[in-house]
Amino acid sequence: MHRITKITGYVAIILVVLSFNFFLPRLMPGDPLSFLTGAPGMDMPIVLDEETRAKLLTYYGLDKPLSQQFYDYMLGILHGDLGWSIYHNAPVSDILIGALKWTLLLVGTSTALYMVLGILLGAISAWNRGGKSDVGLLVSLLSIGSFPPFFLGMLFIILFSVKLNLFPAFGAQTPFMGYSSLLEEASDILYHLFLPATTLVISHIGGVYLLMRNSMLNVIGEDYILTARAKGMAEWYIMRKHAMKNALLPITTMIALRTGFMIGGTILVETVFAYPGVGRLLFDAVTYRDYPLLQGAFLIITLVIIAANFVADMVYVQLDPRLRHD
Amino acid sequence: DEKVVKFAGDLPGGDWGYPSPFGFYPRGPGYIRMSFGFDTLTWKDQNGTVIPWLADSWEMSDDGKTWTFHLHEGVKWHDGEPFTAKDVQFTFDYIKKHKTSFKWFQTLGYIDHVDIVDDHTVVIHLTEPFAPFLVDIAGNVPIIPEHIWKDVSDPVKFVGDKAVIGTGPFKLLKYNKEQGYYEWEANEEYFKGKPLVDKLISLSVNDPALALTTGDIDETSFWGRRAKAVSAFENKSGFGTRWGPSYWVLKVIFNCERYPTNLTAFRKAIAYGINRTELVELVVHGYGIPANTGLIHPDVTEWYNPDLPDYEHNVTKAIEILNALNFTDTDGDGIMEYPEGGDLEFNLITLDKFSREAELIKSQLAAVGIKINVKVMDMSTVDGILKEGNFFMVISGHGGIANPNILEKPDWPGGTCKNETYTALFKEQRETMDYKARKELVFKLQESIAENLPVYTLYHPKMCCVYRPEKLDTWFFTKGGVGIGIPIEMNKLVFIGEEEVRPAPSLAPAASASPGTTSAPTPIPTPTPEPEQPGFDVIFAITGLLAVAYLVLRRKNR
Amino acid sequence: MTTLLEITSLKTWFPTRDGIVKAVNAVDLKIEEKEKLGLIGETGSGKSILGMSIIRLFHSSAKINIEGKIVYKGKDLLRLSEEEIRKIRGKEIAMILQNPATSLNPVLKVGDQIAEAIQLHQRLAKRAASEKAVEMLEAVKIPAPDKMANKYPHEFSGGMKERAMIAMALACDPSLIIADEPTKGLDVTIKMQVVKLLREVTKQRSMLFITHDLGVAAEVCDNIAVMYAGELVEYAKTEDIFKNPLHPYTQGFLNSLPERGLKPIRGMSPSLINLPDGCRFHPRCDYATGICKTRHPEMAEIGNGHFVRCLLYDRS
Amino acid sequence: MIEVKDLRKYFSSGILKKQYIKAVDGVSFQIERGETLGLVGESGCGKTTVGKLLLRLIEPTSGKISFDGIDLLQLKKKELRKVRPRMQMIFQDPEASLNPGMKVGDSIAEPLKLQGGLNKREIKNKVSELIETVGLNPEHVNRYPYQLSGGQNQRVVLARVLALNPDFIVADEPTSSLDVSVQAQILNLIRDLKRELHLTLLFISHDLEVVRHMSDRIAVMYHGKIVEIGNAKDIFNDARHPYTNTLISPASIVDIKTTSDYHGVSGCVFYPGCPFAAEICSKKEPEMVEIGSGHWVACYYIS
Amino acid sequence: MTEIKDLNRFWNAYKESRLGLIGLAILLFFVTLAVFAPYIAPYDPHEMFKPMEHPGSDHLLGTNDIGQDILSELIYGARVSLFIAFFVSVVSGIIGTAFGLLSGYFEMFGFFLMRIVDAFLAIPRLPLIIVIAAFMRPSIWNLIFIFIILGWPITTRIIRSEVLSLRTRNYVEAARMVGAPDTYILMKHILPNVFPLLVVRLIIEASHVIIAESSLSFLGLGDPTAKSWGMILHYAFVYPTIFISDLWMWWMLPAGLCITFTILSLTFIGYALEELVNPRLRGMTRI
Ligand SMILES: Nc1ncnc2c1ncn2[C@@H]1O[C@H](COP(=O)(O)OP(=O)(O)OP(=O)(O)O)[C@@H](O)[C@H]1O
Ligand SMILES: Nc1ncnc2c1ncn2[C@@H]1O[C@H](COP(=O)(O)OP(=O)(O)OP(=O)(O)O)[C@@H](O)[C@H]1O
Ligand SMILES: [Mg+2]
Ligand SMILES: [Mg+2]
Repeated sequence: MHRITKITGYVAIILVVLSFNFFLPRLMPGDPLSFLTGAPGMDMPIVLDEETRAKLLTYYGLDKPLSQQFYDYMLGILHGDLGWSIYHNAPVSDILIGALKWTLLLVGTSTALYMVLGILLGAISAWNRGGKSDVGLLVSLLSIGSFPPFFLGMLFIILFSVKLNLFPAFGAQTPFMGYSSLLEEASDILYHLFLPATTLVISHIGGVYLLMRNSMLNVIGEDYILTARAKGMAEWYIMRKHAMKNALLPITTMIALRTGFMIGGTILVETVFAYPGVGRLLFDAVTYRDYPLLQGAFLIITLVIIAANFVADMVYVQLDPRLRHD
Repeated sequence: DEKVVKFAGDLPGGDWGYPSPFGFYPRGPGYIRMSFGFDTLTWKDQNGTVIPWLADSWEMSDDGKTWTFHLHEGVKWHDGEPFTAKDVQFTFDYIKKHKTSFKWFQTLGYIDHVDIVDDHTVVIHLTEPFAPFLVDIAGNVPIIPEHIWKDVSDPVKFVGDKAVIGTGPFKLLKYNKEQGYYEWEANEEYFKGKPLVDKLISLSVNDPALALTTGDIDETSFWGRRAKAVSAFENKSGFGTRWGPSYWVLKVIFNCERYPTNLTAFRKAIAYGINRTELVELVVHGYGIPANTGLIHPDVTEWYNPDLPDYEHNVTKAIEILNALNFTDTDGDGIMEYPEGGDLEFNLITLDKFSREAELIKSQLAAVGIKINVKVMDMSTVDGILKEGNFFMVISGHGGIANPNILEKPDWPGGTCKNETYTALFKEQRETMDYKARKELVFKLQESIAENLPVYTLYHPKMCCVYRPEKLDTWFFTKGGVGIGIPIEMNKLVFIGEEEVRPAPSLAPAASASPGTTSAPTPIPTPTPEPEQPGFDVIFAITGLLAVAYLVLRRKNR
Repeated sequence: MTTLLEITSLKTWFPTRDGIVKAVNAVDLKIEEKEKLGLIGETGSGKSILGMSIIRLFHSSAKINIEGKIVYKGKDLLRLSEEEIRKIRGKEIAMILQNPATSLNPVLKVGDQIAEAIQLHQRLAKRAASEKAVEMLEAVKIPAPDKMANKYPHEFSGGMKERAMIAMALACDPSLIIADEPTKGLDVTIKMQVVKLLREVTKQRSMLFITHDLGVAAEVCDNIAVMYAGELVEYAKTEDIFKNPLHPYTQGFLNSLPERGLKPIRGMSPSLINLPDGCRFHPRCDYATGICKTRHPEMAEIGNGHFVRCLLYDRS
Repeated sequence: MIEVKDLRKYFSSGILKKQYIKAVDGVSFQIERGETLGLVGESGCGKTTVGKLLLRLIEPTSGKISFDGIDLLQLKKKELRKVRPRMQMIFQDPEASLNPGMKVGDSIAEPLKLQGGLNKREIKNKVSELIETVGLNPEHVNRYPYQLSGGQNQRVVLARVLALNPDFIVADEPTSSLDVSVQAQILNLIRDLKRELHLTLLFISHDLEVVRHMSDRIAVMYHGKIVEIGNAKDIFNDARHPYTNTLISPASIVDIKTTSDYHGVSGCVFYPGCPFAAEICSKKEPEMVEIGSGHWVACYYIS
Repeated sequence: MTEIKDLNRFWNAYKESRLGLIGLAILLFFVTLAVFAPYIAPYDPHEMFKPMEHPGSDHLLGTNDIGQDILSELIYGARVSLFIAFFVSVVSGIIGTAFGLLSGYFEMFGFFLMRIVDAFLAIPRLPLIIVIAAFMRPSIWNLIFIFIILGWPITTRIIRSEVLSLRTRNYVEAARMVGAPDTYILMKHILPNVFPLLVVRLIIEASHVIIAESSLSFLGLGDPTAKSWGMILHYAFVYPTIFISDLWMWWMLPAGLCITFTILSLTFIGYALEELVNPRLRGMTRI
């Protein structure tokens, strides 16, 4: 029951987002041809006569009435065709996949890291509440979590790239290194991933830590923890087996939401580290009014968010037996 | 040992599109990357002289409508196929047919048809005489292989190994769109000789200065205010620097259809009110020059009109003009009122990147009594606003000012300033094949701009490339810009070794864009790219003084 | 009969911001083998804390001071290390907590919750422990125990949860069970079933039975101790308590039951931070005399195992 | 005073596939003026729901409630607001019945203020009067609920309920969260007040002993239905329904099968757990039959 | 909960939290900077001196690319950043609370409103901000508008779920029983009890807004004429030699630290308040 409402909800949201990002750019000043024909502040002025302009509009299907465009766009999406990027001059899906793989790598690794670390530290902190380790963790994690990600990224570049020269300051790979083995390639990618991922981990870990800690504190007061203790179970066992599982319940959804939001939110880190990714792509798409790409990027980001929610729901159901048989 | 040179541009992002003639993004760096793989009939050397390239020589008919090109023999496409006149004919036919697909299509309308005389001779027929033909068409249109493109119906969507087969000095090895990486290898068989480097790599970096110090790149260039970075390399061993002009101008576009900016006198008052020297000093830290009020860059000596008024900063004069127009400050609040009443106050629209300039102009005009509200918007929005004509003043900039063609619409990308005599003058210029006569007309055009002020130009930034000489030492800026005027140190001659390809003087049938005449204009002496080092202290002292003066003035106004 | 557990002058105090909460204040108590001892008293009198003090089982947030002696089979439980007391918990002394609805972990299968203790204390393999857990569920009369072992607490009814709690307590065959209000919140009918079951399964064991419900206490216990404001005020055989309550508090307590006429004790229960001087009950006592205000009475045997802490009976 | 006919309340859940919880499923009874009706039954059988329905705090699915001749369910919102002060409810948990952010004096004064007609002085006097009636000290007026004990809070609730001189009060397990001795205090108080103020009472509890002491008549509820209703004496001395019997002497009946799935049962609601169940019990719902004066039972075994 | 009502008691409880006090002290510091900027700042932040001066006696933190005193910029930056943060959190708090109260109390309205809220929440926040910010003129008021648009749904949701639980509290039913109208119940019984939660939410939202504003400025979508900390960072970041010289130490670092410390103070305060509001957490950590 619950699930059907959810799914209708998702579909509705996707529809809203689709129409939103179809109509919004078209209602705003500027058109996608402006960059093709030279826009303010660009280096090469290109004067466009009416005839060429009309031809270009036809070429990109922008001369049709809005309703027709919308219909085509929806139809295209149903066929899995996201259109042709005007600025990048390539299929939107190819561009998106190219960028998404980096974003997912970045978001994936950092999410996995900050989640595991945040949850563990939160649990440990709550378990020793009031103790030295708790206070230390709380203050330090709240503090480092207060750094805006882009600022942290810049500091990292200065420290690790400029001063210590330990990690590369930009890019996702050493350009055209010609890897001799898969291992070499992987390590090069990880090498480049380190700073951006660390930035993301640090700027997100505080939130998860705090959520987990609060949730854990709630759980620790529960009677079943006492029961477990009454059975003579060891403390660490109780924490792991009895407390953490329960404490995770209320925070799965929050974590999923965060993960979803990170997909688009990595743009800051992508900008600082010149890391190829969806955020940057979206930013350019907005700048150049590249309607098809903008639509595609937004759709993908929304889909990822919805997928993250969906996964969270599934995980939630898996974690909470009370929901399993509905 | 392989010689690899890595470079990154100054503009953000490294992806300039697929380097095929139909895939590159329509901005300078995109065309340049494409030009590594594809050649044109003519090309420009460091001095801006038109030199033979795929064509060894050419002749123009007297009416200026027919051009005969004698092609270089033995040129081969990257795939080994021979290059012939048929390819040239095919190229022009194909590009004309797919006019919207080739991004720089503006001039294609002049081509009527192309005839083949023999394997190595083609005749290009124009619809009307076109003075800048040698640069804007012959030196711009990349020649593509017929055997590959003849079956391609949508060139924009044609990518892959075949799409980048040209005759150029480099073959594209890899292109990574999302990371903005390009890799080329030298074309060993290149008809102008083997390039100096074996591999050329173009990257996208977050901070070029940093990448240069860390050794991630061997060359980059800085522009305008960012040229400040050069000071970090100027006396550093292992780095070389080379200064050049950027054929770029920042200008105020006026709305000539809206009161009060439709009044020429009013525009002049604003021109007097703006202190361009201060702009150059403060905003670009001296890495620029006050602009030619007639748009054309002063370095382009063959077209630049040096005798134009430059509206030197003069607040009194500005106020006088305004008073004469019945704008006066009646209520003593430091802001003038319209003759009809109401504060003289309007918006100045600009892009994020020019917000510092806008702020400065705002304060300068405040001294005159004009209240400016700065509105910063994104590129496409400003474009929309300019097209709608919904503005008073816009600050915007563009390149291409080495080429008289730019004078066609001085207020581009705006469109409110229409002047029939000016348009006629421009058309006449374009069809005048005689260099001197044309030059005169171009001078007149510039005068008209400087007099009527549809736009008021602000400054031309300087450019500097910083490089590691041990990798490559041949970088230069091309006078008048590469191709149709791209101000960049990446003329492909740089990679070939200038001397080898510099034409013997006798071979040069025509210099620059002065076609058809045997009397070549005296070659312009090569301006040694002098590393200009403005005395910082002086500048800063002046700046400080100016700032103080300005503040004192402002306080007074309050 | 031998003594299984002997508590001497146990004090469990909670230092808090507002003062020290003297939840258990010098309690002496003995539990014999196979004895079922009832502990009654009003809310907040320290019954649960007394029970929990025995195995030092507290919510980890609490700050606690425990003093006294709790000798179980010759060992003083208060002197044991945390590791050692853990070996006692569940194995030797099991506790059934107050509220079955919240005392079972909602995300673990009931069978596993029973089995984990077995696995730990009896060093059985997982499989064997699970089988044993099913046996335990069967012993507490849960229908289809093998199926129910694989279910989660929310799939159990209230009565079944309480049975599961009992099964959990019995799992390692402890000598002493501390049952803290095992029937609270249960419906009358189910309550009686649970009581019956408890009686059955503790035939061979000792039990400390903490309750509010006098009817239930009467059913289950051999002896009853009455607690007031952190102290024991009366201790006697069950029948004696009901037939012949001596302490005014016990009398008042019994009289406020509906079936005995709903006659309330006047006044309010004292704060455990500022205990009244003298007899703790004197402000509410109808028989209080001047001396009650100053003299703190001692527990004294009135006869035949009937102890009371009241100056009325003080022969000295 | 109160007449309830075939009252039903189904809670639904789910949007596409509705699931109903039949919290109250066809309940009928009357309460005479000045009478106390006790309502007993196991937890979750719908007692509270009946109480709330009587006051129209929740809307019934169907049925009829008349209060002093007024058809409650026909009333518009405004009219209802006028009738409401005459009927009040005391809830199980005294702490939850008071706004934690309001001083208890304000809580007691609130109904008076809302009712209008009194000035500040009069309200203040009335409040102190009420405080005294329920046996609190005047100093308690300025305290917050957390500063009072459970029993004291329940007195505050009582005072608040009495503020409007109601005719009819639903007392929903008013003492189940209290200690026995406090319970006795409150129950005595309610009984005394009832006598003094001639209140009509619906007294809900799962504790039979308590109900016995408070009520004139008793209704026994099981899974949303009333299975037996009669005078307190009759119910205790002459209980007929098997379920009532299990309540009165729980030890006598062992191991009634507990089943959670009683909603699907088409016959007698008690059938799955009844030791005397016959075939017919599973097929058809038994009717209420009067077996003595005012003593009604719904059971085939009896009739 | 009740503690917030009783200010004295609330303050006494709040004082217990050392984190909360530290947070408050930091915030007060920045608020003081913001309020008294004209008296504290050595110069007008728009005044131009010699560009790119290193820190010295004239300019404690040097000057920026166009010669403005960086210290003065920072001090005035506190105004802009804090103003945006507090304005947005208050306005979106008011809107969110109003909608939260109504949607929690009136079921039908709530159902529809929640669908809208869901849609808002499913749309990725930062990308949406980027899109809207790019389309609208980047001015402070537009930014404020965007942040409010994006802020209220979360508040609404939090308030609503609290109202849903408060609504079934017995004291609400008791008020209904004595004939209290809906508005009275909402204002008198529900609003005061959601208030503590709201305060926590406002604090959190304020820190989100500061991050969002600085992020947008950093991306070049902020108001370039406003002197916010994010804008200072933006100009520093685009400065060509920021990474290869020491400039970052006085140009980038202080602005970044200002943002960081403001967020830190809000986080600490939020944490301390949450500890007060959530009884389970109360008194858990005496720091
Ligand atoms: N961690 C603690 N910190 C401070 N005081 C506590 C703590 N735990 C319990 N108390 C206090 O100790 C007293 C005794 O509590 P206990 O739970 O033993 O009462 P009880 O007799 O079991 O009551 P009930 O019948 O309600 O269960 C109570 O007043 C309680 O408030
Ligand atoms: N608002 C509601 N929504 C859905 N189901 C409800 C709601 N209120 C009550 N119920 C269900 O209706 C049934 C009867 O509830 P009610 O509260 O009337 O029982 P009760 O007899 O008062 O129980 P208790 O003795 O535990 O108070 C229960 O199954 C309960 O879960
Ligand atoms: Mg207890
Ligand atoms: Mg109830």
